[in-house]
Amino acid sequence: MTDEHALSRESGSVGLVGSVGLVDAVGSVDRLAALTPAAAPPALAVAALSFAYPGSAPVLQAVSLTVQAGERVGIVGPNGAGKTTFFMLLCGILSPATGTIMLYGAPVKPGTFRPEIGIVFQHPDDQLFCASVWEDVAFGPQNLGLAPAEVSSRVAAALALTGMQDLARRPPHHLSGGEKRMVAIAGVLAMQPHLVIYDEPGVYLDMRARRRLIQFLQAAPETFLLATHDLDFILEVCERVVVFDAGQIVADGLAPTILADAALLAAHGLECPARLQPRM
Amino acid sequence: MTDEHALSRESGSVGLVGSVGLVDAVGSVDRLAALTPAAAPPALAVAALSFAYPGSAPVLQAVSLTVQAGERVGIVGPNGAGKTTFFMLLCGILSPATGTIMLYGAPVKPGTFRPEIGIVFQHPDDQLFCASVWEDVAFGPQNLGLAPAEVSSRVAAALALTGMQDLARRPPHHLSGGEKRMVAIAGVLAMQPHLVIYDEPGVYLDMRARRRLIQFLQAAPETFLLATHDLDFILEVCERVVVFDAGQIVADGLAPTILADAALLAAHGLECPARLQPRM
Amino acid sequence: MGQHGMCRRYWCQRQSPMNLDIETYAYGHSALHRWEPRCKLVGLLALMVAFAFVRSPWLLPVMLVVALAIYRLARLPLLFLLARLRLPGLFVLFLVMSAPFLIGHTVVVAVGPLALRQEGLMFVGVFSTRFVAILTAGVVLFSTAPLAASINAACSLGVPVVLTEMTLLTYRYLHELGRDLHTMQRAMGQRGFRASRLRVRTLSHLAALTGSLLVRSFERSERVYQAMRLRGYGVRQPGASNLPVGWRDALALVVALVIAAGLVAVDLRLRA
Amino acid sequence: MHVPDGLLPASVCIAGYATTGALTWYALYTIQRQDDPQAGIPRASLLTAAFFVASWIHIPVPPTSVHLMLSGLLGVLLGYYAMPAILIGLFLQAIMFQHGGLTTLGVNATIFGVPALLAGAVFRLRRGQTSRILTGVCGFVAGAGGVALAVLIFYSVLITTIPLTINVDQERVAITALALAHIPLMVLEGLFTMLVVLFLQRVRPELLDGPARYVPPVLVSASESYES
Repeated sequence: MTDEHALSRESGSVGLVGSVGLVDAVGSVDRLAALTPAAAPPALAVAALSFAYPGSAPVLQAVSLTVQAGERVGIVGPNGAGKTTFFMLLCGILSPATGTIMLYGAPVKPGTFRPEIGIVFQHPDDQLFCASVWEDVAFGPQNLGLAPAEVSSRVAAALALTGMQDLARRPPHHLSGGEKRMVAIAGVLAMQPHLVIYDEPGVYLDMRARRRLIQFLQAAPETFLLATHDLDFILEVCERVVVFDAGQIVADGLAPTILADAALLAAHGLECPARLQPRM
Repeated sequence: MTDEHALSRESGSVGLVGSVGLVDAVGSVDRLAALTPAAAPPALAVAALSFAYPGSAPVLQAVSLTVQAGERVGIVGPNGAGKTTFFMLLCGILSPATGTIMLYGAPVKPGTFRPEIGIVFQHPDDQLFCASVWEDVAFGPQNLGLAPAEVSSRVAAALALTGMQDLARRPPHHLSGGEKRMVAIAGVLAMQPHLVIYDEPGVYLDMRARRRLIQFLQAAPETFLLATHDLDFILEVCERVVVFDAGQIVADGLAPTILADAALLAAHGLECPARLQPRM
Repeated sequence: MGQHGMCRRYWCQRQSPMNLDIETYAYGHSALHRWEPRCKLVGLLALMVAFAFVRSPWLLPVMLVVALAIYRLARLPLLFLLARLRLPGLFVLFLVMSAPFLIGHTVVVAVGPLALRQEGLMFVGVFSTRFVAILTAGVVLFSTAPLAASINAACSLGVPVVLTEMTLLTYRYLHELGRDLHTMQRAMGQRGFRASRLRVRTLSHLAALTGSLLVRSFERSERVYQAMRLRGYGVRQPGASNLPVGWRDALALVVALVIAAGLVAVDLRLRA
Repeated sequence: MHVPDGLLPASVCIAGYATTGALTWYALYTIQRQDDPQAGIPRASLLTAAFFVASWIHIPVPPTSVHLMLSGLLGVLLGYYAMPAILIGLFLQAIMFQHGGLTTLGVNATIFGVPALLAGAVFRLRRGQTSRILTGVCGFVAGAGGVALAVLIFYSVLITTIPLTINVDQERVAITALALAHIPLMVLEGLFTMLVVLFLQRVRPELLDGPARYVPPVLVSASESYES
């Protein structure tokens, strides 16, 4: 994440200010084509993944999912559908009962740290444990064993990207909810992951912070999976949607198509985003 | 909260299942007229309320607001606008710098417990501090010094109202997010408050739980103030909206009117709910 | 809570003791579950003190039989007890393994420099039997009723309200904070943190983790206090409400006290 | 460092309960006099829970790892509330994980409580001063001293009650040797306490001012943490 990189994204996000339109499906396919040379392995290839906690019913059953590099996938479904467990498996925090997970062509071994994947947890407080914002963002790069100069430049770039430069010396515990969220994201981005998982990133944000996050995500070059109950949010940042219910993937397709399918959504406890609903 | 009361509300909520319409503004005015005899004092009468934390800029400046018994008021505005501080003042947890707060005709004295007002906090975990659901809901009635039989009947009624009867013996840490929210509401309702404050009640709920909460609130007989960033939520349960920004009330009026005023909302960091936006 | 035990090979893998829920069998229907909590508390505590008192080897099997009979009456699964006996850990194991070689004069068997001694063996026998008996009684006492019922019983028997209230609040938020810590450790692991070597950097990150946990719990306590106040906390001194003591409860208490007194009396006689 | 059930004779268990009872009574008496006692209960309870949970954090000491005792830090943050906090923490450990025991609860609470109260008193000596060096040193002394004292009481109780066939001089030597063997642990705990205390001074200094000095929560809106 060099400075030019940061700058280019900044300008991208400036260009999007004020735009509240849907992601343009055609444009995003072009973008995908540009990002993924035919020979590259998919960012994520999950096959027949199952998981159960000991003594409980299965949480995930034969889940298969392929995500190409550059895709932005919204993950929706009721609580308890297995979304969080799925993420924990992708990160290697949990061991699958059966199935395989390939991340950029290499299998995920449970318990092994893979810097290619980053996860932004539901509660930013779970992710902020240093005495200042700077130290918090530097935590990951330092763990990677980078030289201090490289650490500093990564921290600076991640803070610039999230717009948190001015808060570098503040203790994260004193920030507002929206600021904490952006610092947590900066901490993950400083690891320069290729695939980022966002778990309910919009919660507790007010509309300004939410809009800011949407613009940030629209301009983000990383592949990402984003789980939220806020389908309007998904509609603005993801081109593809995967619906989880009862531990299985029940639908997978283009966001505007899936999210307009009232019958499908209702069957899984979801509602069409207001924008795609028939007017009253 | 007698059993008939509980039943009547239950049936009300059944009647609303599947309805995702707006609150009918005319109908709700009729309802108000029925609920408030002309002579009754307003539920809440706040005049020229100001507040500042020691050594900080003022959080609230000359806020005045009158809420009639039976009204449901949505409170919106960016984080930091002073909404939570306002609620803390209404409950007597904070002392105002200047101004008066009258609750059902009697002034609120800071530090004095007023059972007429109940507050449902942002995080249900902060509010579920007892060892089981039953005890948690009974906590308030027991503090009111009620006889055990009366406590039991109130707990039963509150649990029935929120649909949590089957969970009475569960420890709170075994509940899902949506269940925790409903139990927290039951704990407040068991005090039989006349005015309830809901602070971000829809957060972290999946769509089923959110829909359930909306139906519950649509059928609730209490006067309430509801703060949230989810304007669609407000549109479904409140007839009136008050906009806070920078410690002041900047708009106050009927929900469908205020929430359709794109210019006003944009000026205060808000966006029209998708349903009221022009179609793309 | 199930997921606590699951994160393998991560540096946080062992911080997951919350999966043993003491309240799993709290709502059973055995005689012990039905016993009035105050009587149960006094009766079983008296037995535990008596168990701690016993020193004579002849009484050890009696004590064990009494403890296991109570466990049987409580109709708790045997695995539940075995899992709990496994928990106390290294110190007990160390004592049991080393005492026979360290205590006493009378050598029973000698292998090289190691000599197994009679007094040490005796000590280990007494210690481990008492340990098992007391632990079993304790498991029965606190696993056959919801913790709140036992704590309320203690309150109405004169334990200060401050202590009982603090116990219940601590127990309640233990689960939340345990989950917070667990997630924070996962988040640290996801950003490449491995606590494998003792260095100042590792130590200071673990200190920051501890500090963050303390700050979070402090901030949460303010919100909890406000929520409690708004539901009338402090308006009225709480009093424990009690079920009436039936003749069966009283009889069971008398039986427990007689057994306890009997163990002490016989032990004193045998010692003399 | 927890004395398990069954190890000590009943008389020592009862003496332990007597000591703990007296200390707890005095602590509660002081708390009732100092400030609005009910306001302190949620705070002390949640911090007790946090300490309980924090004691699961393993510190790597290759080839193994150790738990810290945290009793010094507990005394620093909780003051007189440290005594009920330790009693409750040990009670819950005994019934949830069978660490320590119910009959030895009194003995164990004395072993951890006395050092915690003293550590708190030592840390209060810096009252009013916010120099990082002074805070760090006080934190180190509180942490290391807490372990040292606990180790001393623990082994004294064990050696004087377990029928080891050794005489008084040997006892003294044994206690000294065992205490010396714990020096690395003391240093580790001292360093860790110092680091936590310095962290808190940067992030939330009011936690170090002792429970009596907290701003009453009725005047501080914690929900602001999500607004402000």
